[in-house]
Amino acid sequence: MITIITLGTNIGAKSREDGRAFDELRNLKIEAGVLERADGSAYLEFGGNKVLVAVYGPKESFIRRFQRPDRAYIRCRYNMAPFSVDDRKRPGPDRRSIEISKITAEALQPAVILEKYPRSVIEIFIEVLEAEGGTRCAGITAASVALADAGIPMKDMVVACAAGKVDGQVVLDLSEVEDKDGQADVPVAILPRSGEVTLLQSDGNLTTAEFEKALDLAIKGCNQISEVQKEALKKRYGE
Amino acid sequence: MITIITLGTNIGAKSREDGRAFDELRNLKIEAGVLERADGSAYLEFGGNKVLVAVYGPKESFIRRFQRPDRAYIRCRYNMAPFSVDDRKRPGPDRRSIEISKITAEALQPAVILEKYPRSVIEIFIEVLEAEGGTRCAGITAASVALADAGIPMKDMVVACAAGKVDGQVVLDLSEVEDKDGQADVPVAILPRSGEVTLLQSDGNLTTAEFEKALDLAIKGCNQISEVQKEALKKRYGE
Amino acid sequence: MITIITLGTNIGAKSREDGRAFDELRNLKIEAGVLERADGSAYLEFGGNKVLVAVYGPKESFIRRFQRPDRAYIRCRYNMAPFSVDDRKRPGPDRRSIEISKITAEALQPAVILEKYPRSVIEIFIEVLEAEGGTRCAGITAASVALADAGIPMKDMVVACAAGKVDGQVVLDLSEVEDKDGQADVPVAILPRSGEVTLLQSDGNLTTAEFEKALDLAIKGCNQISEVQKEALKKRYGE
Amino acid sequence: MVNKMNIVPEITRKSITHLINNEERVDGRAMDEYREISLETGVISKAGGSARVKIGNTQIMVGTKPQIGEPFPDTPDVGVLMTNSELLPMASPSFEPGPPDERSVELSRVADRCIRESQMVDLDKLCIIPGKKVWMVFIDLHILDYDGNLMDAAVLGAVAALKNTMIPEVKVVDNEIIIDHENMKPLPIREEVVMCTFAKIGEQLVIDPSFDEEEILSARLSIGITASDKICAMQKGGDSPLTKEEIMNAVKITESKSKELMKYLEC
Amino acid sequence: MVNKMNIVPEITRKSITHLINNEERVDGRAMDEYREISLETGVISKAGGSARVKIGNTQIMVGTKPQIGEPFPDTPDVGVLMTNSELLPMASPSFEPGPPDERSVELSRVADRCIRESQMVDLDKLCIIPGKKVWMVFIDLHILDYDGNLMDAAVLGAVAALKNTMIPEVKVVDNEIIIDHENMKPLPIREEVVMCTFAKIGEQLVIDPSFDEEEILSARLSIGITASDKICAMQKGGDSPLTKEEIMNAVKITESKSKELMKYLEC
Amino acid sequence: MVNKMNIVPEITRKSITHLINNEERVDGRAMDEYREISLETGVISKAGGSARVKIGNTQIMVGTKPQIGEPFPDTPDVGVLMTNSELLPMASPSFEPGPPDERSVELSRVADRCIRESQMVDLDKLCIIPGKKVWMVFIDLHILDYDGNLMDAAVLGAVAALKNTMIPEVKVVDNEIIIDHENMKPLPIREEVVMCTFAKIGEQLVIDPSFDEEEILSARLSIGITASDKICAMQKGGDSPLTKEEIMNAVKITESKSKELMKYLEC
Repeated sequence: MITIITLGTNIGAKSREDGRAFDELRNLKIEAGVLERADGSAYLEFGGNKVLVAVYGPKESFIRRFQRPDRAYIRCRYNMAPFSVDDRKRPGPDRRSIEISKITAEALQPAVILEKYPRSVIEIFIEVLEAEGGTRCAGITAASVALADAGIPMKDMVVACAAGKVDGQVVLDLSEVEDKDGQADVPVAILPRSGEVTLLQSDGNLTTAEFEKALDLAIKGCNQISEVQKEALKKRYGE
Repeated sequence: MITIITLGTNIGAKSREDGRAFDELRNLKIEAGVLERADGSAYLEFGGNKVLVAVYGPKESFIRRFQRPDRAYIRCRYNMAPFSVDDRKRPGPDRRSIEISKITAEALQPAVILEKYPRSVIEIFIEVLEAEGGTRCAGITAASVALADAGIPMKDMVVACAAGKVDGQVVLDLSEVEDKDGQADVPVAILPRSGEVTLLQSDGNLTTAEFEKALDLAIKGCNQISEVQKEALKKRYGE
Repeated sequence: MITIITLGTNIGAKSREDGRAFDELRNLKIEAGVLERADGSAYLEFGGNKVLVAVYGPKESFIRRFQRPDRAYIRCRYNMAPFSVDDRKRPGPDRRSIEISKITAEALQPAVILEKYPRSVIEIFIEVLEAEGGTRCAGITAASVALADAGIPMKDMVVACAAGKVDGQVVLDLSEVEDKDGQADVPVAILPRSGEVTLLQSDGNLTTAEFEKALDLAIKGCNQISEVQKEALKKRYGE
Repeated sequence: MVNKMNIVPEITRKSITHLINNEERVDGRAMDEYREISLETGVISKAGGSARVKIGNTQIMVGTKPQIGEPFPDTPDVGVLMTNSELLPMASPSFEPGPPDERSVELSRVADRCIRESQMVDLDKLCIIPGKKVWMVFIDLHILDYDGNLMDAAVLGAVAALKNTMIPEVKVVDNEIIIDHENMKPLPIREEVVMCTFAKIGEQLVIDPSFDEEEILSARLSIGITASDKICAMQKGGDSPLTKEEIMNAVKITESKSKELMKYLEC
Repeated sequence: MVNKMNIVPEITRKSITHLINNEERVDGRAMDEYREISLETGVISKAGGSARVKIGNTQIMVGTKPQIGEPFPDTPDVGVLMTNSELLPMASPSFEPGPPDERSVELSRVADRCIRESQMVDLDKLCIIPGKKVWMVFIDLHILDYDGNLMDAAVLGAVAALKNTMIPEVKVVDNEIIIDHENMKPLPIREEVVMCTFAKIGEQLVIDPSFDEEEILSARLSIGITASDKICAMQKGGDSPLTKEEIMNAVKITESKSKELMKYLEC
Repeated sequence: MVNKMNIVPEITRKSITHLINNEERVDGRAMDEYREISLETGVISKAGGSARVKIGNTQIMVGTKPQIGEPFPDTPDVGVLMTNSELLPMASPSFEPGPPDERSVELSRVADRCIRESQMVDLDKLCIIPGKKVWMVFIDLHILDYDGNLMDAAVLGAVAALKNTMIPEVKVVDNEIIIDHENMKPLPIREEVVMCTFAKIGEQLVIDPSFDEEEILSARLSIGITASDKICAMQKGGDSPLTKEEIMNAVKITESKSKELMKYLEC
């Protein structure tokens, strides 16, 4: 029930610390339907990242703040396990996880047909079991699969990937080491069918030209990952 | 309005740090009806332990979590005063008091005729004013008296007492020093009429035979304490 | 839109650290209507104090605790900006601000015609942007102007001022340095029309005679400040 | 969090007020009369000092804990007093578990100021290593039963517990603190302090308001006063104003009633 | 915070109880039979040690983190174990985000006592500088999927993760601690421990209750036992009492079933 | 906690959108035009540096506090910037007291990244004793009045306050830090940075959205850019996607509009 894929072509540029080409993704596997209790779930390994996502809903929302009269509300909780990072992380939300939860919900929202479920809530729980750079993108990618596994109707499957600048070169999918030593990181999520961008951050120093290159590269990476998402669902549900 | 009692018989075994026999309880006094505002209350001294219990209810429950359609809900809060222990305890619940509150409610519940008061709540507040080993048992024993003082209908009066292993010997009712230096502690609560067990924990290393001996000894202690509970109510309400 | 006033007469007593006479107030300016979003607002500078107040309401109260069947409920939040004091203050309420919020609400309440708005709430937000002694009085004085600016009907405009004892002498309106080195501080709020006292605290050592002198002096200061309040409203709304 | 419910019905309010306007109280007390007071000290062995105080049915257990800690940066050479109060849900159906609400904060802060500003405890003598180590004395007010006038009971209990508090001798040798638990000495106490609380009901001021009286009062005034008649603390509460005359009248009564309260501290 | 909803309808309750009174279970197990168990270790590289345990559909990820810290004042010469559990909202619609509720606290405290009292980890060997620096081992129980019997899964996973835990060699030179990450060694482990949990349903005790069985149980009993048959922990739960006979019967079954569970720890 | 109420009625939504699709705005501005901006610095004497910034009716007070503290373990030789924001309930009926909600966290984290990644403050020069003591500069954003576009106002105010910040000279003598409050020097500042925020409404991107425009936007994009045109921060928000063309178009506009904003920092 596991899909492994290695993508990218080494085209002779400066080599990266793990030997990847500038446009090469880390190893990726996605598995759908891994939990019993949740309505939908997915497990993803991406380089050293291990991420588990559960989806509950759509269900009636009892909390006024999480109710919309004309559509469903997406509530997202991104959380890191205490043992997922080098120094033990104290349990519970911190400022970083609060921000990532917010932008993850915003990144997924455009794909879901929310109007079908007024006054209800769809809950997405993202657990980072091990972190090695790029967990927010990994969480979004896995969450789409979990949403599909839960049978929630979607226009498209959101997919996320980062590009960035390392040693002055624009490269795809930064590892933890590259993120730390690099000059910029640009996480991107897209709707693959339209190519539209649903998540975009940029952190570091980039010229306009470098930024555009990073954006293009990230979108290219997203499209590759999108195929793995589809494979995972096929594995579970057949064609 | 005070009842003092010394129980147990020294049958020549190894002597304990405070000179008690292996099956001897510490000095115990219980007084019912010591507070004005509460619906029921009791004060208990047991060795160096000083415990005060107040009961409110049954009253209408406004909190959904504390409502049952067919019976009353028992809510218990075990709390230690900051000055009750050697090093000042920070006010507010900690993990230990949360666990003790839960098992205390479970220990008392089987005695109360909850079906009489659907959708209502009975609140039990246990304040440890001074702690010297065995406060959870002291709290349960005092709470039963406070419940009776509040006029809450009960099938029986739950009573609690611990046994344990000290210097390799199974003994009744461990003091603070014995608990610290001992090899095991087994707090037990029973319904004296049926002898059934409503609280049982065990902490330490015991063979099966030692455990059974400790359980028997604790039940014996419970039955002795039960008499003091009855005395306290008689003192307050007459025969 | 700014009113500056210097009050008091130096009558030859021991001089104060900032050269003021014993019955002299610090420089004071009040401006009404300084915020767009709030229903009413006022900005006040008093010596080195800078205080901003916003008022919202009366509006329907959704929180049961803040509802009265026969009148409006005044909810007050006194808060200090992290940069308002010498050592950065951690954001959020502390015990001092909780107490000041309570007594500020009680000080303002007698002036407001609460019966006009049953079941509603009036919210007063006091932000201390810079603190230099006497912020609670500054907050009350500014809050009255903000309440008036919000069009809330009042019997009178509460005004506050402190007196105290410094170097053995009873003086008006202690600065931060005087408060620290002084022997007593007596913050007072009054309804200027009736002269009745709506806030009174005393902190330090005073004989009865000294206390009475301080109280009289504070009331005198209040009456002076009251004129500046009226000026501020005239500046905004005309005669 | 507190649900302040007006649990005194309108008819009771009227009858209490009517009586008081005729200078009578429901329980037969005079306007300036306290309820029965009892004070026991040394009741908690594990506390540094302790006192159980009752004023009528109001009951507070006070315990102190001296411990060695760091002084505040702005007062490096003096000891520290910390006062905390818990309005236990045990004491009243209107008290709820959780972090201290504004009533609890006001109670502990007023009691704290009253004791601190009276300079009853000689904090200079609680310095161990200037700027580094001092005695910190925690005063915990554990409210067990609430029948009105917590302020006066809190101050009375705290003062008694402080007088009852023993601390070990300490020596400083080579920058190390040696604590000698064999040699205990009392806290350095100067003159005592008490607090008197008044309620304005109808047109009258009454001292030591009961629960029912507190529920219907229009204003409250608490006055802290030392044995030598220094006013060291004052706190007005309630929704209505007081006149200057009422305030000065309360101060006068406090001067005489405080002597009565001081007597309980002698034992 | 937890909304304990009785999501098992009355009819299910009756049918489960009826079956069990006839010594049958819904999923065909015997009264003293565990569901399928799986245990993988070393699954999280960044953890000191890790284990993913499944009992039926219940799934827990356990990770340990050894770090250097200060010992508790009353045990200055021994290392520290800290157990924390998160009932993740992912695992059940009845688990909600927020600070640990009483179920989570009970789970982590019982697992903690079971491991600590078994003396499975030789804490004496985790002292680095007596009274100053010791190894602290955090055990984090991350509950991923909840289908009943968290207790036994938690202890099994925690023991496996501890056995899987490596700590670096440390030397103390001139009062400085030198950590040698090149030389990793396993935690000092003595005998192992497991926990067996029983549910009383109807008139019977069944082992390893599923979610549905937990929802309708009248009493619960968890027993921690070491490889040498020492009872090191016990915890009763639930709203109904147990007889002494039922308790001793559960102890007997635990003695034999624990051998089965221990086998999973060998791999 | 925030109650995000859609307080803009449907009819307003339609009219604003209709106007914007015709390249007009309710307040008469062009698509790429900021509201009136004002910036005062040095307004809070007790702050290390301060600025009061207004963009239209949006008003933020920013204060900085430099203090000496410990560096982060992974960057032992550089100073620390900490950005905090308070969406004061004073500023909007939709802001409520309590711990920072997700809007407040996003605001302070985006402003923080924008300033940090621009490398505007030379943090290397804020190291006092490598690995032990560094300057920590707290930047507190106090939101006083909310009429849209907090991001750009926050960055503008923070940059102005940092430029206004003075720190005392420090010397290290015998491992002790001597702070010379007589000799104050400005923070070491390199090139400046500003942020430009766009709202997508209908088919258009507009700069500097007002409150009403924010309430109806479908997507938001904030771009941080330095004086030398380096893109140092970017954050998309909102429920709808953006095309690559829209993003690159916003970057282009930012390159030119940032010059305008930079002018306010000169004074």
